[in-house]
Amino acid sequence: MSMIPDLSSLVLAQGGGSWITFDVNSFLNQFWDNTIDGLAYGSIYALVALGYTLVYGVLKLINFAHSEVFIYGAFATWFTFYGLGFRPGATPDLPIFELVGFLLLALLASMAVSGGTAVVLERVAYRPLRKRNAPRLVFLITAIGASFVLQQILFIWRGGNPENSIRLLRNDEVFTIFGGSVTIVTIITVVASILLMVGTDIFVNRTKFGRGIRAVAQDPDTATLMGVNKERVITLTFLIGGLLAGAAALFYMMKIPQGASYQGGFILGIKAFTAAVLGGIGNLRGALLGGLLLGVVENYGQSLFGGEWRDVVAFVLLVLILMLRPTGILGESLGKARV
Amino acid sequence: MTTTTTPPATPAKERRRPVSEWWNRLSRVQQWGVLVPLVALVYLLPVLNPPLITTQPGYDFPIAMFEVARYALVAIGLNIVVGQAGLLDLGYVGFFAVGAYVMALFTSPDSSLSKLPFLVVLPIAMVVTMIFGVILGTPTLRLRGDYLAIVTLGFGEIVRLMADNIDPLRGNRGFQGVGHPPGSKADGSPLFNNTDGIPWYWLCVTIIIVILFVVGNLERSRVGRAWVAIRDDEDAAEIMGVPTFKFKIWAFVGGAAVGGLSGALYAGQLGFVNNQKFDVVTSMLFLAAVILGGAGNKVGVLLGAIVVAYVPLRFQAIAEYKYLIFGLALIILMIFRPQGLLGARQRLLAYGRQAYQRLLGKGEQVSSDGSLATDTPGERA
Amino acid sequence: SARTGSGSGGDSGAPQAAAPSAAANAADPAGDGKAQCAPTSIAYAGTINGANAALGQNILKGAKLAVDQHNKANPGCQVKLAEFDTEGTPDKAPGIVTQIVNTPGIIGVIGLPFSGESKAAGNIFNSAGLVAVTPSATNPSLAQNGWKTFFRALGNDNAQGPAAAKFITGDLKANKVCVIEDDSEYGTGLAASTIKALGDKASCQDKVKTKQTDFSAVVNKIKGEKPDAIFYSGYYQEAAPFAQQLNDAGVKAKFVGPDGVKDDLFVKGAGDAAANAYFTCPCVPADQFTKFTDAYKAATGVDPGTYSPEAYDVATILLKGIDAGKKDRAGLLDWVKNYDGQGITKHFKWDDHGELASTTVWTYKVENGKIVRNTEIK
Amino acid sequence: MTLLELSDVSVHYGRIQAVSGLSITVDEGEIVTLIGANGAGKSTTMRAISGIRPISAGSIRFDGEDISRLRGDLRVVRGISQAPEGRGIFPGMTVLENLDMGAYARKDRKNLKPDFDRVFELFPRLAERKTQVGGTMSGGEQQMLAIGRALMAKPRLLLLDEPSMGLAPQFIQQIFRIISEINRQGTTVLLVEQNAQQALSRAHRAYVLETGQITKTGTGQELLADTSIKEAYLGVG
Amino acid sequence: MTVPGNGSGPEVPAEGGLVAEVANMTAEELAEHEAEVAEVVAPDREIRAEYGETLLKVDDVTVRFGGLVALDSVSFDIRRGEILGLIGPNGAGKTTCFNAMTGVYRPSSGQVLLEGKPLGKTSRHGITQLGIARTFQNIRLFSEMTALENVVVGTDARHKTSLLGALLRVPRHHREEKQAIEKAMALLEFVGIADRAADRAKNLPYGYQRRLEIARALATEPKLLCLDEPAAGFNPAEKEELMGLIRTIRDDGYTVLLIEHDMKLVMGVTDRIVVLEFGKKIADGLPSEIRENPAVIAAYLGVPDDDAA
Ligand SMILES: Nc1ncnc2c1ncn2[C@@H]1O[C@H](COP(=O)(O)OP(=O)(O)OP(=O)(O)O)[C@@H](O)[C@H]1O
Ligand SMILES: Nc1ncnc2c1ncn2[C@@H]1O[C@H](COP(=O)(O)OP(=O)(O)OP(=O)(O)O)[C@@H](O)[C@H]1O
Ligand SMILES: [Mg+2]
Ligand SMILES: [Mg+2]
Repeated sequence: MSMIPDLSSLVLAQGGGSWITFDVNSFLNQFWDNTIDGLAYGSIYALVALGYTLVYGVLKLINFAHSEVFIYGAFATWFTFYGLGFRPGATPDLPIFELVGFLLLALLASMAVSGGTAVVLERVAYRPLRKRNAPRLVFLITAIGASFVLQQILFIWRGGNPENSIRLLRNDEVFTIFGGSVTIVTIITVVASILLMVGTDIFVNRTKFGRGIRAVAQDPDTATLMGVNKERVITLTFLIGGLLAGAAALFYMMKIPQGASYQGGFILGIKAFTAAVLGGIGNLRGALLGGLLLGVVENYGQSLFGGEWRDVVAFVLLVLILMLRPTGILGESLGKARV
Repeated sequence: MTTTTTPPATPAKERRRPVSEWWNRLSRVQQWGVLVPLVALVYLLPVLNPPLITTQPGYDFPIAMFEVARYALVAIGLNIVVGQAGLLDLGYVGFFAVGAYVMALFTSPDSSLSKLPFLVVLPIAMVVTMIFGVILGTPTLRLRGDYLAIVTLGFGEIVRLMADNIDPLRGNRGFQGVGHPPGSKADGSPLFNNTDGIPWYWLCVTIIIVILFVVGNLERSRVGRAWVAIRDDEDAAEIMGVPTFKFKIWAFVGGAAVGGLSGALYAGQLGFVNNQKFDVVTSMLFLAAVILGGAGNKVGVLLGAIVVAYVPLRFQAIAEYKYLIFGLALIILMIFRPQGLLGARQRLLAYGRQAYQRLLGKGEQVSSDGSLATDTPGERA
Repeated sequence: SARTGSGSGGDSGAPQAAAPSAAANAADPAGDGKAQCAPTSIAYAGTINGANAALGQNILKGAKLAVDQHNKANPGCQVKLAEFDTEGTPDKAPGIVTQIVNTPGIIGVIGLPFSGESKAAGNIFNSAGLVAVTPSATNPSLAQNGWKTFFRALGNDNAQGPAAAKFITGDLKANKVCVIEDDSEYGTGLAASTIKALGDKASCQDKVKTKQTDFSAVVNKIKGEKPDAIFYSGYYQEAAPFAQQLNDAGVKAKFVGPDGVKDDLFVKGAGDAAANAYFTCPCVPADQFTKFTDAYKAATGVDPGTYSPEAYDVATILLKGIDAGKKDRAGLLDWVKNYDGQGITKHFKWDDHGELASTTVWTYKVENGKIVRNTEIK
Repeated sequence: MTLLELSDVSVHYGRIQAVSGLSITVDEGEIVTLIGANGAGKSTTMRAISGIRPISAGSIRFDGEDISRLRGDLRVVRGISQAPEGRGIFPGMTVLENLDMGAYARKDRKNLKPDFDRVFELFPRLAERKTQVGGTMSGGEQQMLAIGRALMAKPRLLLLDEPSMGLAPQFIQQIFRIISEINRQGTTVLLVEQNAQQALSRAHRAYVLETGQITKTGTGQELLADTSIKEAYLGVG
Repeated sequence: MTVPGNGSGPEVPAEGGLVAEVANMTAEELAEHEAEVAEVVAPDREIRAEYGETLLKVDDVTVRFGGLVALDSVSFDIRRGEILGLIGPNGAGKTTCFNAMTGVYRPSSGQVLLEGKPLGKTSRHGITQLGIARTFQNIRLFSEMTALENVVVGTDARHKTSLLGALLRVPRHHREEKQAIEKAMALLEFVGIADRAADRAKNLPYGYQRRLEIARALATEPKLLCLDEPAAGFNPAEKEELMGLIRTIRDDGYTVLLIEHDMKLVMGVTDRIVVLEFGKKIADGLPSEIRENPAVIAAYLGVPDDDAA
């Protein structure tokens, strides 16, 4: 399609010049490493993206404060480790039994904190607006305000430095696929994420509650007429999004133990949101697909063009896909709106 | 069977807008009578440096006022896109950046391009940004709603990342010595410099007034009505004969031009441009100004811009807490004024006042604001 | 050399070699305790709650420590440290700096920390004749603007790059070096000079972003390149996870970072990977000024961070000027211009451009979770 | 016995008062019709009963219980179901899913098959289009779906806001037959209709609503015979 | 009617304005006023087809949605000056036919010709400018605009002022604005909702919204006006009024295509009727013929119910 005369493609067209160089060799050499790593990171994107997608599905709200919901989970993980007596520095050698127990504990804490944050956010910031029938964009601004507040609370409390790395588990290679190394954290992340996502998918698509979500999303008033408790559906939606973000936060902290920083959720949040849109916002499976795709393509882009182009690749991918599929990969088609 | 009069269950809140009603009742002449002294006061503000309002001792007041005015200008531009045409643009800062870079490239000694005077570059910056508006708009305006939002966000980021990565744009090193308008003080030093906010403020306020007139003219014309129609129901607008794509592009391009203009002013006042401050957060703050003031209401967005730009500067002296205060302010203001500081209401007819007067014996709109009592009867499939 | 007694630092390869005796006679903000002055202000201008707020806090706390020590010791001369938050961005700086120069009581400034904001606002200090000593901005071109008020309390990027290259190829005997830079002005400038000095031994390059946390693609690339050493040109915030991820991926190359990385937070953040790390820094080893470190920790509860000692030194120089009777901007500017004395981090004497007359680059490594002195690069 | 009772109910939209001091009762087992011109406040009344529009004065009692402040969804659980004006189809759900939503609040969700079958029998078109997405159906098809969905709730009180709107003539007759039929089976019906002729002839009692107030009430037959009603609403003046 | 604020007539009209004045007019004044209104409403424009000639031709049009054939080789003509009824059971394809005519859907095969020229790929707004206007079965007004503004958007379809003209306030802009408002006011009076001209569309009652849709469509000065169930939600008395209105519209020189399920209205107002069933045309003729057509009775009209008088 020649419909993409955007800035990036112009520049890419000059590829080989001094601004940008292609490193095909490194791309091919590290293809499998990048793919596997991309999948791990993509799973984290996907879990966070689910929170965006769920809330968007119900309220048509881009919940910009979701990145903070996520980072609160990361802090919860860190504090759990800290509370268990671990300190920054070298990784301890734990018996497997203890290790699993501690990680599960951290998972619980992280999910609880993120879920709680999401619900409080909904109660304090969004519900009053709904009561007053505020226009949709107003929620967006409140979300931005809430994002500031949540960040600043962390900043004032913990300062600007990220919390120092504490980790319980070395990220060792377990086996290789086509020469790409698969590490223990990658395995845990991908497997657990997929389980969580399948669970969420079943919950939302197969249960009565899930139908409630869809009904509120499509027509809140009529949903009430069907006996759906709108407020509870909305609260639950935020809760689920928060829980998933909390789980994502633990995996993230296992991968990047320095991740607990007051602004640390921001970029990841933007990426996860991008992933949600890529897949078709409001669509759960789309979020999964979008997250994985973004994680992998970013890595490819970086090894092909160099690190500075990583984010450009992510956004160009987004633009390209939306040009071809205006409602994302799995998004519903626009033609459905009847005249 | 007992029938007690229960107190009203969640009473529909009475919403009065005494100020706007009072304003609407005034005749044009009376309105001018209020406006002129008000505008004079606005011009004098940085000179008066009123206590309480002043941002000192944290921040130089005239420069703060210029920043506020610059935000106001941006908000007016973005309001065309978001408030009037209803196109959610989260990457508006991209246009702002383009304006700033064009100014830097043509005036800074750090750039290898030939140098031009500030006043020549100003329109060039606008035109280049408009071209960017077309480039962005043509492929993306097919997208609806929030898909457009995220693509614009992506574009804004791409513009910023280009500034990072493309060597001639000098990334973080930036461009020093960006040009400024001509004129010099008694001692021969330039009138427009980066320590004196007053001339810049006056320049910016003047531009704002001109743009307000221009936008007002558009609003009360076929163009403004087309924008609002597109915002309300794009399909219906198209079928009622509105060339929606064309008007959407116009909105984009118009918004872009104003964004570029403010970017160029920004570059001129700072005298320095690098890749910072063109990020998503800045875009969000621009948007916050528009929504906070009342999307679609051009006076409202001025107020919104004042809040967004001014609050952090006002609390500059308590640096640790200013963004917390700012965030809380956003949330609280939105909860108390969900329709924006001034509600969204445009006048879309050039002779609307007379028409309603003649038809109904009262000027303009009579029904209460719908945003608090929405129950749209006609459903949309 | 103008430097007092620092010469015969460490024998290369002999860690913890004889300490340079320099810091022993470093200037002390407390002075003799007899200073008399009218109430005077100096200012910190830089990020407090904005981009890289942590770095700003490091500087602010270092400066505050000096001022507090001074005021406590000198009841007859109370100096106020005014704080101004530029948020580290060029757009806020001119408004702030204008405010500072318009505040009559302020006669000297510690700042601005970043090169971008310095470029945007340096001329304002200059036209007001207000001395501004930056504890951290290392972009070489800052000194080339003809500003009479600009001083830099550390070497610029051009000094450290070649030294780092020398260390990597010499002491570490690396033949293949990957240079990874972040997108900060500091990172890109330093990387450029390092790569130039490394010549064809710089066999691979890549870039990362500030605040990036996932480095898998770079790590994979480096894994493929199999370098002997990696030079990371940036700050510890990204360096720590980067080093850790490299280590996890089994990359055993030496990890070398500049002063922006040389921070206890890096050691803590990088975990297991820290053991493999080296640093270069145009700064005197911290074991020279344990007194400062202890005082800092006592006052703030945390260890000093990057640039805290520099800020302490800068504040000390300004305070000494005030103690010496300088009570206006012209006087203090003159004082700094002609200053010649030892600080805890280095010897301070500036040339006409505001650059240090000479800088020595030291190397450091990690031992038992602590950064310790390694060698002086000659 | 009285099933539904509105006393002195007022409803506002912002500053506009759409319903003022309205009092109506519906007895168990009745069909009650509400007629009135455009904008009289009929739909507003229906919304108030279902709780999607708060009332600003007065009270609503259902089955002896004051439900004025009860959440809308709980009113459904109590047994009030509505096919709203404008149909309120969930546009992204299929016909089956839409119908299933109708039974959302039912306790006996285990066995819905007979109810589905009944709806499909009433509206064969829906049976043909089980998997068509609601938003793409024609106006009349959507209306059938909305009525079918309300029936799925098996309510005690069924509120129908202009059920005949957009339906072809043969279906209009059928709809009214269905209304009588389910009423005979024990469902109380409150009906808003523009097709006053049909509605009045089927209703036990009726109210006439003008600018938010009741101006007339009587049995269906009485009102059918009333000349002023004939003139204003039956178009035979 | 006078141009608003243009001197003639009281500068500040009495409380209640024109609407109140009209309410107080004598029969004679009223007739005169109505004539004035009708004058403004009736557009003066070139139509190539003569009265009684084919204005629009639906030629073998098929529309498919996936496997569903919503319109199956349908052909019929609309002649200038007539009111053509389009009826059929629910889901027969009537609205789809409108959509195919106004460019919302492209026919899978076949074509629609206006004044002999195929519409082909003409854009939707282009089709409106060529002279087909419509209302929507599911009301689609510009909800945040006032009623008056909604109608003015309709008139804009005939306006030439563009961005620059509006920016510089060129004389044409002034002229068009004045004419547009005058026309819109007249149209609101014409359809009988002038008393709520200043209300936001979304706050109007259903019936008013339907009339506003008609006014907005008329404002585009169509050659062919397509009404999709305009009487839905009207009571019989109001339907009667609407019938009068549709006739007046026709008498003002418009051609009307009408979808409606109310047989009394359809039989009372149309000149000719086309019947669809399952996407196919099953009959085409005068109302009296259609009423007796057994196929139509079977498919659509049904046998009158006994207990409904
Ligand atoms: N969302 C709303 N906002 C403001 N006013 C409204 C709203 N909905 C209805 N109204 C007003 O309330 C009054 C009653 O409206 P309602 O819809 O109840 O009338 P109705 O009797 O159902 O009319 P119709 O026969 O046209 O459906 C009308 O004057 C209408 O303008
Ligand atoms: N976008 C679409 N996708 C799938 N099916 C569609 C779509 N649009 C219409 N249909 C189907 O095509 C058929 C014709 O629909 P249409 O809306 O034209 O009917 P209609 O004659 O207007 O009926 P009504 O009188 O009920 O309004 C219907 O069965 C409808 O379900
Ligand atoms: Mg109604
Ligand atoms: Mg239809």
